[in-house]
Amino acid sequence: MRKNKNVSEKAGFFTLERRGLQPTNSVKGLPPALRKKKRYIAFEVISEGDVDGNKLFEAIKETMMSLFGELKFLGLELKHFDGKRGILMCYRESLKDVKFGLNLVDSVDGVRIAIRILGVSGTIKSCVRKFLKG
Amino acid sequence: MLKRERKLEKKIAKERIDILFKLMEEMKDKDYDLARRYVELARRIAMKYRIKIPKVFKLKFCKKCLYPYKEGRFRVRIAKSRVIVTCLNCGYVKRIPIRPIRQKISKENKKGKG
Amino acid sequence: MRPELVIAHEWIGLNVEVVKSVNPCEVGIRGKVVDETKNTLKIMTEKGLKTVIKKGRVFRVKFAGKLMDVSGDLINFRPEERIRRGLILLKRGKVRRW
Amino acid sequence: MKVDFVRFKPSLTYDYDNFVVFDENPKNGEFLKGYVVKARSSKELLQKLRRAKMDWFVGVVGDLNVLKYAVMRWRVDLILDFEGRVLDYSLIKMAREKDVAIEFSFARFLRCRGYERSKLFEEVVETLKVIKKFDTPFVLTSGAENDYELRPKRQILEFFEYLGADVERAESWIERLVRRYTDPNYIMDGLEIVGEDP
Repeated sequence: MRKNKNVSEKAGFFTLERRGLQPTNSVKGLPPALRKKKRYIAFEVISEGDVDGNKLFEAIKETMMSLFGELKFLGLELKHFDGKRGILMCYRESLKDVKFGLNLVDSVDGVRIAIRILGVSGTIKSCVRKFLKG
Repeated sequence: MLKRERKLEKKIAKERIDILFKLMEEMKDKDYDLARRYVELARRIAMKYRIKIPKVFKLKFCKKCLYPYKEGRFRVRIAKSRVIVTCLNCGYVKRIPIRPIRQKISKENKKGKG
Repeated sequence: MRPELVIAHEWIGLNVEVVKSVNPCEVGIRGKVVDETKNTLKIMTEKGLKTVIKKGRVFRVKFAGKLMDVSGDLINFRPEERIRRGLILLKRGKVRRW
Repeated sequence: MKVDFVRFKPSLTYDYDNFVVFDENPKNGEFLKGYVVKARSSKELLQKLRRAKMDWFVGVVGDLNVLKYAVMRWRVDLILDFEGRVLDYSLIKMAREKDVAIEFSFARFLRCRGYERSKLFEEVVETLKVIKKFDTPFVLTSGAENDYELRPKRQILEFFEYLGADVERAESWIERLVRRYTDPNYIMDGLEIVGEDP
Protein backbone atom coordinates (compact mmCIF):
# COMPACT_ATOMS: atom_id res chain seq x y z
CA MET A 1 0.00 0.00 0.00
CA ARG A 2 1.97 3.04 -1.18
CA LYS A 3 2.13 5.57 1.56
CA ASN A 4 -0.20 8.45 0.79
CA LYS A 5 1.61 10.80 3.13
CA ASN A 6 3.49 12.72 0.44
CA VAL A 7 0.34 13.22 -1.63
CA SER A 8 -1.21 15.38 1.05
CA GLU A 9 1.95 17.51 1.45
CA LYS A 10 2.27 18.14 -2.28
CA ALA A 11 -1.42 18.87 -2.59
CA GLY A 12 -0.84 21.13 0.38
CA PHE A 13 -4.39 21.62 1.36
CA PHE A 14 -5.45 18.50 3.19
CA THR A 15 -5.54 19.37 6.85
CA LEU A 16 -7.18 16.20 8.10
CA GLU A 17 -4.34 14.10 9.51
CA ARG A 18 -4.62 10.65 7.90
CA ARG A 19 -5.45 8.08 10.52
CA GLY A 20 -3.80 5.26 8.66
CA LEU A 21 -7.08 3.94 7.25
CA GLN A 22 -6.20 0.69 5.58
CA PRO A 23 -8.42 -0.89 2.96
CA THR A 24 -10.47 -3.36 5.01
CA ASN A 25 -10.33 -6.29 2.63
CA SER A 26 -11.92 -9.19 4.37
CA VAL A 27 -9.28 -11.59 3.11
CA LYS A 28 -5.75 -10.38 3.42
CA GLY A 29 -3.03 -10.64 0.77
CA LEU A 30 -5.27 -11.26 -2.26
CA PRO A 31 -3.64 -11.12 -5.69
CA PRO A 32 -4.59 -7.86 -7.45
CA ALA A 33 -7.04 -9.58 -9.77
CA LEU A 34 -9.15 -10.77 -6.83
CA ARG A 35 -8.81 -7.65 -4.77
CA LYS A 36 -11.88 -5.45 -4.53
CA LYS A 37 -11.82 -2.74 -7.20
CA LYS A 38 -12.19 0.75 -5.73
CA ARG A 39 -13.49 4.13 -6.91
CA TYR A 40 -12.87 7.56 -5.37
CA ILE A 41 -15.70 10.13 -5.43
CA ALA A 42 -14.69 13.78 -5.15
CA PHE A 43 -17.48 15.75 -3.56
CA GLU A 44 -18.16 19.20 -2.23
CA VAL A 45 -20.37 20.11 0.72
CA ILE A 46 -22.63 23.14 0.51
CA SER A 47 -23.55 24.45 3.95
CA GLU A 48 -23.27 27.54 6.15
CA GLY A 49 -19.95 27.06 7.84
CA ASP A 50 -17.47 24.23 7.75
CA VAL A 51 -18.53 20.73 8.61
CA ASP A 52 -16.58 18.26 10.72
CA GLY A 53 -15.31 15.29 8.73
CA ASN A 54 -16.21 12.63 11.27
CA LYS A 55 -19.74 13.89 11.78
CA LEU A 56 -20.23 14.09 8.03
CA PHE A 57 -19.06 10.50 7.67
CA GLU A 58 -21.46 9.54 10.47
CA ALA A 59 -24.33 11.15 8.59
CA ILE A 60 -23.36 9.42 5.34
CA LYS A 61 -23.10 6.02 7.02
CA GLU A 62 -26.45 6.52 8.77
CA THR A 63 -28.17 7.49 5.49
CA MET A 64 -26.64 4.57 3.61
CA MET A 65 -27.65 2.19 6.40
CA SER A 66 -31.23 3.44 6.37
CA LEU A 67 -31.30 3.16 2.59
CA PHE A 68 -29.55 -0.13 1.88
CA GLY A 69 -29.32 -1.88 5.20
CA GLU A 70 -26.56 -4.11 6.54
CA LEU A 71 -26.53 -6.57 3.66
CA LYS A 72 -25.21 -4.10 1.08
CA PHE A 73 -21.36 -3.92 1.09
CA LEU A 74 -20.46 -0.43 -0.02
CA GLY A 75 -16.96 -0.31 1.40
CA LEU A 76 -17.32 3.35 2.32
CA GLU A 77 -14.29 5.23 3.63
CA LEU A 78 -13.76 8.94 3.90
CA LYS A 79 -10.22 9.38 2.64
CA HIS A 80 -9.82 13.15 2.87
CA PHE A 81 -12.03 15.98 3.99
CA ASP A 82 -11.17 19.63 4.70
CA GLY A 83 -14.46 21.12 5.79
CA LYS A 84 -15.64 21.88 2.25
CA ARG A 85 -14.30 19.27 -0.17
CA GLY A 86 -13.34 15.66 0.24
CA ILE A 87 -12.82 12.26 -1.26
CA LEU A 88 -15.00 9.26 -0.48
CA MET A 89 -13.90 5.76 -1.37
CA CYS A 90 -16.26 2.95 -2.31
CA TYR A 91 -16.23 -0.34 -4.22
CA ARG A 92 -16.65 -0.11 -7.93
CA GLU A 93 -19.78 -2.34 -7.95
CA SER A 94 -21.52 -0.15 -5.41
CA LEU A 95 -20.61 3.14 -7.06
CA LYS A 96 -24.13 3.64 -8.42
CA ASP A 97 -25.72 3.03 -5.03
CA VAL A 98 -23.30 5.35 -3.22
CA LYS A 99 -23.93 8.15 -5.69
CA PHE A 100 -27.65 7.52 -5.26
CA GLY A 101 -27.33 7.66 -1.48
CA LEU A 102 -25.13 10.75 -1.39
CA ASN A 103 -28.00 12.78 -2.80
CA LEU A 104 -30.15 11.94 0.17
CA VAL A 105 -27.75 13.14 2.84
CA ASP A 106 -29.49 16.33 4.01
CA SER A 107 -28.29 17.27 7.47
CA VAL A 108 -25.24 16.78 9.71
CA ASP A 109 -26.36 17.05 13.38
CA GLY A 110 -28.77 19.87 12.64
CA VAL A 111 -26.77 21.76 10.04
CA ARG A 112 -28.48 21.49 6.67
CA ILE A 113 -26.10 20.49 3.91
CA ALA A 114 -26.15 19.48 0.25
CA ILE A 115 -23.54 17.22 -1.26
CA ARG A 116 -22.41 17.97 -4.76
CA ILE A 117 -20.48 15.23 -6.54
CA LEU A 118 -17.61 16.72 -8.50
CA GLY A 119 -16.48 13.52 -10.13
CA VAL A 120 -15.27 9.97 -9.83
CA SER A 121 -11.88 8.47 -10.61
CA GLY A 122 -9.86 5.37 -10.07
CA THR A 123 -7.07 6.78 -7.94
CA ILE A 124 -6.79 9.47 -5.32
CA LYS A 125 -4.03 11.16 -7.29
CA SER A 126 -6.09 11.64 -10.44
CA CYS A 127 -9.07 12.56 -8.31
CA VAL A 128 -7.10 15.40 -6.76
CA ARG A 129 -5.64 16.45 -10.09
CA LYS A 130 -8.94 16.44 -11.94
CA PHE A 131 -11.45 17.78 -9.45
CA LEU A 132 -9.91 19.23 -6.34
CA LYS A 133 -7.29 21.40 -7.98
CA GLY A 134 -9.63 24.27 -8.92
CA MET B 1 -62.07 14.09 -30.09
CA LEU B 2 -61.21 17.75 -30.07
CA LYS B 3 -63.76 20.19 -31.43
CA ARG B 4 -63.29 21.02 -35.12
CA GLU B 5 -62.50 24.62 -35.92
CA ARG B 6 -65.17 25.13 -38.54
CA LYS B 7 -64.59 28.79 -39.36
CA LEU B 8 -60.84 28.46 -39.85
CA GLU B 9 -61.31 25.30 -41.91
CA LYS B 10 -63.68 27.01 -44.31
CA LYS B 11 -61.36 30.00 -44.68
CA ILE B 12 -58.37 27.81 -45.53
CA ALA B 13 -60.41 25.63 -47.86
CA LYS B 14 -61.60 28.67 -49.80
CA GLU B 15 -58.05 29.92 -50.21
CA ARG B 16 -56.90 26.50 -51.34
CA ILE B 17 -59.63 26.37 -53.98
CA ASP B 18 -58.57 29.76 -55.33
CA ILE B 19 -54.92 28.67 -55.45
CA LEU B 20 -55.81 25.42 -57.19
CA PHE B 21 -57.82 27.12 -59.90
CA LYS B 22 -55.09 29.70 -60.45
CA LEU B 23 -52.61 26.84 -60.89
CA MET B 24 -55.03 25.12 -63.24
CA GLU B 25 -54.93 28.19 -65.46
CA GLU B 26 -51.16 28.02 -65.73
CA MET B 27 -50.91 24.24 -66.15
CA LYS B 28 -53.75 24.07 -68.70
CA ASP B 29 -51.41 24.24 -71.68
CA LYS B 30 -48.40 22.52 -70.19
CA ASP B 31 -49.94 19.40 -68.66
CA TYR B 32 -53.63 18.80 -69.37
CA ASP B 33 -54.07 15.81 -67.09
CA LEU B 34 -52.38 17.58 -64.21
CA ALA B 35 -54.77 20.50 -64.63
CA ARG B 36 -57.63 18.03 -64.41
CA ARG B 37 -56.10 16.68 -61.21
CA TYR B 38 -56.17 20.17 -59.72
CA VAL B 39 -59.83 20.58 -60.62
CA GLU B 40 -60.58 17.24 -59.02
CA LEU B 41 -58.74 18.23 -55.82
CA ALA B 42 -60.57 21.55 -55.69
CA ARG B 43 -63.93 19.84 -56.08
CA ARG B 44 -63.11 17.36 -53.33
CA ILE B 45 -62.16 20.14 -50.95
CA ALA B 46 -65.31 22.07 -51.83
CA MET B 47 -67.47 18.99 -51.21
CA LYS B 48 -65.68 18.09 -47.97
CA TYR B 49 -66.00 21.52 -46.39
CA ARG B 50 -69.33 22.36 -48.08
CA ILE B 51 -68.09 25.40 -49.95
CA LYS B 52 -69.57 26.56 -53.23
CA ILE B 53 -67.09 26.87 -56.09
CA PRO B 54 -67.30 30.47 -57.28
CA LYS B 55 -69.29 30.84 -60.50
CA VAL B 56 -66.24 32.27 -62.24
CA PHE B 57 -64.39 28.97 -61.86
CA LYS B 58 -67.42 26.81 -62.54
CA LEU B 59 -67.46 27.95 -66.15
CA LYS B 60 -63.87 26.93 -66.67
CA PHE B 61 -64.21 23.16 -66.57
CA CYS B 62 -66.56 20.44 -67.76
CA LYS B 63 -68.73 19.03 -64.98
CA LYS B 64 -68.64 15.45 -66.23
CA CYS B 65 -65.05 14.75 -67.12
CA LEU B 66 -63.52 17.59 -65.03
CA TYR B 67 -61.22 18.54 -67.88
CA PRO B 68 -60.66 22.30 -68.01
CA TYR B 69 -61.78 23.96 -71.25
CA LYS B 70 -58.84 24.52 -73.56
CA GLU B 71 -59.09 26.11 -76.99
CA GLY B 72 -59.69 23.34 -79.42
CA ARG B 73 -61.21 21.10 -76.70
CA PHE B 74 -64.62 22.76 -76.45
CA ARG B 75 -67.20 24.45 -78.67
CA VAL B 76 -69.42 27.40 -77.72
CA ARG B 77 -72.68 28.26 -79.52
CA ILE B 78 -75.41 30.77 -78.66
CA ALA B 79 -79.01 29.80 -79.45
CA LYS B 80 -82.48 30.66 -78.06
CA SER B 81 -80.92 33.10 -75.47
CA ARG B 82 -78.71 30.33 -74.13
CA VAL B 83 -74.98 29.72 -74.29
CA ILE B 84 -74.29 26.09 -75.20
CA VAL B 85 -70.87 24.74 -74.28
CA THR B 86 -69.88 21.32 -75.59
CA CYS B 87 -66.87 19.52 -74.16
CA LEU B 88 -65.05 17.59 -76.88
CA ASN B 89 -63.40 15.21 -74.42
CA CYS B 90 -66.60 13.66 -73.15
CA GLY B 91 -69.33 15.28 -75.25
CA TYR B 92 -71.15 16.72 -72.24
CA VAL B 93 -73.24 19.72 -73.22
CA LYS B 94 -73.70 22.59 -70.79
CA ARG B 95 -76.43 25.19 -71.34
CA ILE B 96 -76.31 28.55 -69.58
CA PRO B 97 -79.43 30.69 -69.91
CA ILE B 98 -78.74 34.34 -70.50
CA ARG B 99 -80.79 36.42 -68.14
CA PRO B 100 -82.47 39.37 -69.88
CA ILE B 101 -80.63 42.65 -69.37
CA ARG B 102 -83.77 44.20 -67.87
CA GLN B 103 -83.29 42.15 -64.76
CA LYS B 104 -80.20 44.18 -63.94
CA ILE B 105 -81.88 47.52 -64.56
CA SER B 106 -84.81 46.71 -62.28
CA LYS B 107 -82.33 45.82 -59.57
CA GLU B 108 -80.77 49.27 -59.90
CA ASN B 109 -84.23 50.90 -59.85
CA LYS B 110 -85.18 49.04 -56.69
CA LYS B 111 -82.01 50.21 -55.06
CA GLY B 112 -82.69 53.77 -56.26
CA LYS B 113 -86.28 53.71 -54.91
CA GLY B 114 -85.44 51.88 -51.68
CA MET C 1 -51.66 33.61 -42.68
CA ARG C 2 -49.85 32.41 -39.55
CA PRO C 3 -46.78 30.21 -40.11
CA GLU C 4 -48.16 27.16 -38.29
CA LEU C 5 -51.06 26.82 -40.73
CA VAL C 6 -48.68 25.47 -43.35
CA ILE C 7 -49.65 21.90 -42.52
CA ALA C 8 -53.27 22.69 -43.38
CA HIS C 9 -52.63 24.84 -46.39
CA GLU C 10 -51.96 24.04 -50.02
CA TRP C 11 -48.59 22.57 -50.82
CA ILE C 12 -49.00 22.35 -54.58
CA GLY C 13 -47.03 25.23 -56.01
CA LEU C 14 -44.73 25.69 -53.01
CA ASN C 15 -40.97 25.38 -53.26
CA VAL C 16 -39.84 22.45 -51.17
CA GLU C 17 -36.51 20.87 -50.28
CA VAL C 18 -35.93 17.54 -48.56
CA VAL C 19 -33.72 18.23 -45.54
CA LYS C 20 -33.72 14.97 -43.59
CA SER C 21 -34.73 11.59 -44.89
CA VAL C 22 -34.53 7.90 -44.11
CA ASN C 23 -33.19 7.37 -47.62
CA PRO C 24 -30.00 9.47 -47.88
CA CYS C 25 -30.22 9.72 -51.66
CA GLU C 26 -33.33 11.86 -51.30
CA VAL C 27 -31.65 14.54 -49.18
CA GLY C 28 -31.22 17.66 -51.28
CA ILE C 29 -34.12 17.15 -53.66
CA ARG C 30 -35.45 20.64 -54.34
CA GLY C 31 -38.27 21.88 -56.51
CA LYS C 32 -41.89 22.86 -56.86
CA VAL C 33 -44.60 20.56 -55.56
CA VAL C 34 -46.69 19.47 -58.51
CA ASP C 35 -49.04 16.93 -56.97
CA GLU C 36 -49.88 15.46 -53.63
CA THR C 37 -51.38 12.17 -52.51
CA LYS C 38 -51.99 10.64 -49.10
CA ASN C 39 -48.44 9.39 -48.66
CA THR C 40 -46.35 11.12 -51.30
CA LEU C 41 -45.37 14.50 -52.63
CA LYS C 42 -44.55 14.80 -56.32
CA ILE C 43 -41.78 17.38 -56.74
CA MET C 44 -40.74 18.80 -60.09
CA THR C 45 -36.94 19.20 -59.92
CA GLU C 46 -34.64 20.33 -62.70
CA LYS C 47 -33.82 16.69 -63.39
CA GLY C 48 -37.49 15.77 -63.70
CA LEU C 49 -40.43 14.61 -61.61
CA LYS C 50 -39.50 13.04 -58.28
CA THR C 51 -41.95 11.25 -55.99
CA VAL C 52 -41.01 11.55 -52.32
CA ILE C 53 -42.79 9.68 -49.54
CA LYS C 54 -43.96 11.97 -46.76
CA LYS C 55 -43.48 9.68 -43.76
CA GLY C 56 -40.09 9.97 -42.08
CA ARG C 57 -38.88 12.92 -44.11
CA VAL C 58 -38.43 16.58 -43.15
CA PHE C 59 -39.26 19.20 -45.76
CA ARG C 60 -38.01 22.78 -45.75
CA VAL C 61 -40.74 25.01 -47.13
CA LYS C 62 -41.26 28.73 -47.52
CA PHE C 63 -44.65 29.84 -46.22
CA ALA C 64 -46.09 33.13 -44.90
CA GLY C 65 -42.72 34.82 -45.08
CA LYS C 66 -41.01 32.19 -42.98
CA LEU C 67 -38.69 29.31 -43.80
CA MET C 68 -39.86 26.22 -42.00
CA ASP C 69 -38.91 22.59 -41.42
CA VAL C 70 -42.04 20.46 -41.54
CA SER C 71 -41.86 16.80 -40.63
CA GLY C 72 -43.64 14.54 -43.11
CA ASP C 73 -45.56 12.74 -40.40
CA LEU C 74 -47.66 15.86 -39.77
CA ILE C 75 -48.91 15.99 -43.35
CA ASN C 76 -49.47 12.27 -43.84
CA PHE C 77 -53.14 12.66 -44.83
CA ARG C 78 -55.17 13.01 -48.03
CA PRO C 79 -54.98 16.61 -49.34
CA GLU C 80 -58.59 17.42 -48.52
CA GLU C 81 -58.34 15.67 -45.16
CA ARG C 82 -55.22 17.60 -44.25
CA ILE C 83 -57.12 20.77 -43.41
CA ARG C 84 -59.23 19.12 -40.73
CA ARG C 85 -56.54 16.80 -39.39
CA GLY C 86 -53.88 19.51 -39.48
CA LEU C 87 -55.91 21.91 -37.35
CA ILE C 88 -56.67 19.17 -34.83
CA LEU C 89 -52.95 18.32 -34.69
CA LEU C 90 -52.19 21.97 -33.99
CA LYS C 91 -54.76 22.03 -31.23
CA ARG C 92 -53.49 18.82 -29.69
CA GLY C 93 -49.90 20.07 -29.87
CA LYS C 94 -50.98 23.04 -27.72
CA VAL C 95 -49.59 25.47 -30.24
CA ARG C 96 -49.19 28.94 -28.76
CA ARG C 97 -50.91 31.58 -30.83
CA TRP C 98 -49.41 34.95 -29.94
CA MET D 1 -31.12 24.15 -22.29
CA LYS D 2 -30.94 22.88 -18.70
CA VAL D 3 -33.93 23.97 -16.68
CA ASP D 4 -35.19 22.97 -13.28
CA PHE D 5 -38.60 23.45 -11.67
CA VAL D 6 -38.35 24.86 -8.17
CA ARG D 7 -40.69 26.48 -5.67
CA PHE D 8 -38.49 29.37 -4.56
CA LYS D 9 -36.08 31.90 -5.98
CA PRO D 10 -32.77 30.00 -6.02
CA SER D 11 -29.59 31.92 -5.20
CA LEU D 12 -26.98 29.42 -6.35
CA THR D 13 -27.27 27.89 -9.79
CA TYR D 14 -25.31 24.71 -10.30
CA ASP D 15 -25.10 23.94 -13.98
CA TYR D 16 -28.62 25.07 -14.86
CA ASP D 17 -29.24 27.66 -17.57
CA ASN D 18 -32.55 28.71 -16.13
CA PHE D 19 -35.12 27.92 -13.46
CA VAL D 20 -38.89 27.86 -13.50
CA VAL D 21 -40.03 29.34 -10.21
CA PHE D 22 -43.48 27.98 -9.37
CA ASP D 23 -45.59 30.23 -7.18
CA GLU D 24 -49.23 31.03 -6.44
CA ASN D 25 -48.81 34.43 -8.10
CA PRO D 26 -45.59 34.51 -10.06
CA LYS D 27 -43.43 37.59 -9.71
CA ASN D 28 -41.32 38.58 -12.68
CA GLY D 29 -37.63 38.16 -12.08
CA GLU D 30 -34.98 36.84 -14.36
CA PHE D 31 -36.29 33.27 -13.98
CA LEU D 32 -39.18 31.75 -15.92
CA LYS D 33 -42.56 32.11 -14.29
CA GLY D 34 -44.59 29.14 -13.13
CA TYR D 35 -48.15 29.38 -11.86
CA VAL D 36 -49.32 26.94 -9.21
CA VAL D 37 -53.06 26.26 -9.24
CA LYS D 38 -54.19 24.82 -5.91
CA ALA D 39 -57.80 23.81 -6.24
CA ARG D 40 -60.24 21.76 -4.20
CA SER D 41 -62.97 21.75 -6.81
CA SER D 42 -63.13 22.03 -10.56
CA LYS D 43 -65.02 25.32 -10.31
CA GLU D 44 -62.18 26.86 -8.31
CA LEU D 45 -59.71 25.41 -10.81
CA LEU D 46 -61.47 27.22 -13.67
CA GLN D 47 -61.43 30.57 -11.93
CA LYS D 48 -57.72 30.31 -11.21
CA LEU D 49 -56.93 29.12 -14.71
CA ARG D 50 -58.45 32.26 -16.16
CA ARG D 51 -55.76 34.33 -14.45
CA ALA D 52 -52.97 32.46 -16.18
CA LYS D 53 -50.96 34.64 -18.53
CA MET D 54 -49.63 33.44 -21.85
CA ASP D 55 -46.03 32.82 -20.80
CA TRP D 56 -46.74 31.10 -17.49
CA PHE D 57 -46.09 27.40 -16.95
CA VAL D 58 -49.35 26.17 -15.45
CA GLY D 59 -49.00 23.47 -12.77
CA VAL D 60 -51.91 21.91 -10.89
CA VAL D 61 -52.11 20.74 -7.29
CA GLY D 62 -55.22 18.97 -6.02
CA ASP D 63 -56.89 15.65 -5.33
CA LEU D 64 -57.74 13.04 -7.89
CA ASN D 65 -60.91 14.37 -9.44
CA VAL D 66 -59.50 17.90 -9.64
CA LEU D 67 -56.48 16.47 -11.46
CA LYS D 68 -58.69 14.49 -13.79
CA TYR D 69 -60.64 17.63 -14.63
CA ALA D 70 -57.43 19.65 -14.97
CA VAL D 71 -55.88 17.23 -17.46
CA MET D 72 -58.74 17.91 -19.86
CA ARG D 73 -58.12 21.63 -19.85
CA TRP D 74 -56.09 22.95 -22.76
CA ARG D 75 -54.25 25.47 -20.64
CA VAL D 76 -52.85 23.05 -18.04
CA ASP D 77 -49.54 21.49 -19.01
CA LEU D 78 -48.07 20.13 -15.82
CA ILE D 79 -49.17 18.12 -12.80
CA LEU D 80 -46.94 19.23 -9.94
CA ASP D 81 -45.49 16.91 -7.31
CA PHE D 82 -46.86 17.49 -3.80
CA GLU D 83 -47.50 15.62 -0.56
CA GLY D 84 -50.33 13.15 -0.81
CA ARG D 85 -50.56 13.16 -4.58
CA VAL D 86 -52.68 10.30 -5.94
CA LEU D 87 -52.30 9.27 -9.57
CA ASP D 88 -54.35 6.56 -11.16
CA TYR D 89 -54.28 4.47 -14.27
CA SER D 90 -56.79 6.42 -16.30
CA LEU D 91 -55.29 9.77 -15.32
CA ILE D 92 -51.88 8.77 -16.73
CA LYS D 93 -53.48 7.41 -19.90
CA MET D 94 -55.44 10.67 -20.32
CA ALA D 95 -52.33 12.75 -19.69
CA ARG D 96 -50.75 11.04 -22.66
CA GLU D 97 -53.46 12.19 -25.08
CA LYS D 98 -53.88 15.64 -23.60
CA ASP D 99 -50.10 16.18 -23.56
CA VAL D 100 -49.95 17.03 -19.84
CA ALA D 101 -46.61 16.30 -18.15
CA ILE D 102 -46.30 14.69 -14.72
CA GLU D 103 -43.58 16.07 -12.46
CA PHE D 104 -41.40 13.93 -10.23
CA SER D 105 -39.61 16.04 -7.65
CA PHE D 106 -36.50 14.95 -5.79
CA ALA D 107 -37.04 17.14 -2.74
CA ARG D 108 -39.93 15.01 -1.49
CA PHE D 109 -37.43 12.24 -0.74
CA LEU D 110 -35.44 14.57 1.49
CA ARG D 111 -38.40 15.58 3.58
CA CYS D 112 -39.17 12.14 4.86
CA ARG D 113 -37.16 9.28 6.28
CA GLY D 114 -37.31 5.58 6.97
CA TYR D 115 -40.55 3.74 6.25
CA GLU D 116 -42.27 6.80 4.83
CA ARG D 117 -39.46 7.26 2.34
CA SER D 118 -39.59 3.61 1.30
CA LYS D 119 -43.32 3.98 0.59
CA LEU D 120 -42.46 7.01 -1.52
CA PHE D 121 -39.83 4.99 -3.42
CA GLU D 122 -42.38 2.29 -4.12
CA GLU D 123 -44.99 4.76 -5.34
CA VAL D 124 -42.51 6.52 -7.66
CA VAL D 125 -41.13 3.28 -9.09
CA GLU D 126 -44.66 2.02 -9.67
CA THR D 127 -45.77 5.22 -11.38
CA LEU D 128 -42.65 5.29 -13.55
CA LYS D 129 -43.47 1.79 -14.80
CA VAL D 130 -46.97 2.82 -15.81
CA ILE D 131 -45.62 5.97 -17.40
CA LYS D 132 -43.12 3.98 -19.43
CA LYS D 133 -46.01 1.79 -20.63
CA PHE D 134 -48.12 4.73 -21.82
CA ASP D 135 -45.19 6.95 -22.81
CA THR D 136 -46.77 9.82 -20.89
CA PRO D 137 -44.80 13.07 -20.75
CA PHE D 138 -42.96 13.24 -17.44
CA VAL D 139 -40.41 15.61 -15.99
CA LEU D 140 -37.63 14.96 -13.46
CA THR D 141 -36.91 18.01 -11.36
CA SER D 142 -35.63 18.94 -7.94
CA GLY D 143 -38.80 20.70 -6.77
CA ALA D 144 -36.69 22.33 -4.09
CA GLU D 145 -38.08 24.79 -1.56
CA ASN D 146 -34.72 25.99 -0.27
CA ASP D 147 -31.11 26.09 -1.39
CA TYR D 148 -30.20 22.81 0.29
CA GLU D 149 -32.68 20.72 -1.66
CA LEU D 150 -31.18 21.80 -4.96
CA ARG D 151 -29.00 19.25 -6.70
CA PRO D 152 -27.05 19.40 -9.96
CA LYS D 153 -28.98 18.05 -12.92
CA ARG D 154 -26.65 15.11 -13.44
CA GLN D 155 -27.23 13.85 -9.91
CA ILE D 156 -31.00 14.12 -10.18
CA LEU D 157 -31.04 12.26 -13.49
CA GLU D 158 -28.84 9.49 -12.02
CA PHE D 159 -31.09 9.35 -8.99
CA PHE D 160 -34.19 8.72 -11.07
CA GLU D 161 -32.32 6.49 -13.48
CA TYR D 162 -31.48 4.32 -10.49
CA LEU D 163 -35.23 4.11 -9.84
CA GLY D 164 -35.84 3.03 -13.42
CA ALA D 165 -36.87 6.16 -15.26
CA ASP D 166 -36.14 6.59 -18.96
CA VAL D 167 -33.96 9.68 -18.67
CA GLU D 168 -33.53 10.51 -22.36
CA ARG D 169 -37.32 10.52 -22.79
CA ALA D 170 -37.66 12.81 -19.82
CA GLU D 171 -35.04 15.12 -21.27
CA SER D 172 -36.93 15.29 -24.56
CA TRP D 173 -40.22 16.03 -22.77
CA ILE D 174 -38.79 18.86 -20.66
CA GLU D 175 -36.97 20.22 -23.71
CA ARG D 176 -40.30 20.30 -25.55
CA LEU D 177 -42.17 21.93 -22.70
CA VAL D 178 -39.56 24.65 -22.12
CA ARG D 179 -39.13 25.39 -25.81
CA ARG D 180 -42.88 25.79 -26.15
CA TYR D 181 -42.70 28.79 -23.83
CA THR D 182 -39.31 30.24 -24.56
CA ASP D 183 -38.42 29.51 -28.17
CA PRO D 184 -40.56 31.49 -30.67
CA ASN D 185 -39.26 29.35 -33.51
CA TYR D 186 -40.58 26.15 -31.96
CA ILE D 187 -44.21 25.55 -32.93
CA MET D 188 -44.70 21.82 -32.56
CA ASP D 189 -42.77 18.60 -32.48
CA GLY D 190 -42.23 18.34 -36.20
CA LEU D 191 -42.63 21.98 -37.07
CA GLU D 192 -39.95 24.63 -36.61
CA ILE D 193 -39.24 28.02 -38.10
CA VAL D 194 -35.74 27.94 -39.49
CA GLY D 195 -35.30 31.38 -40.95
CA GLU D 196 -36.82 34.38 -42.64
CA ASP D 197 -37.93 34.16 -46.22
CA PRO D 198 -36.32 37.05 -48.18
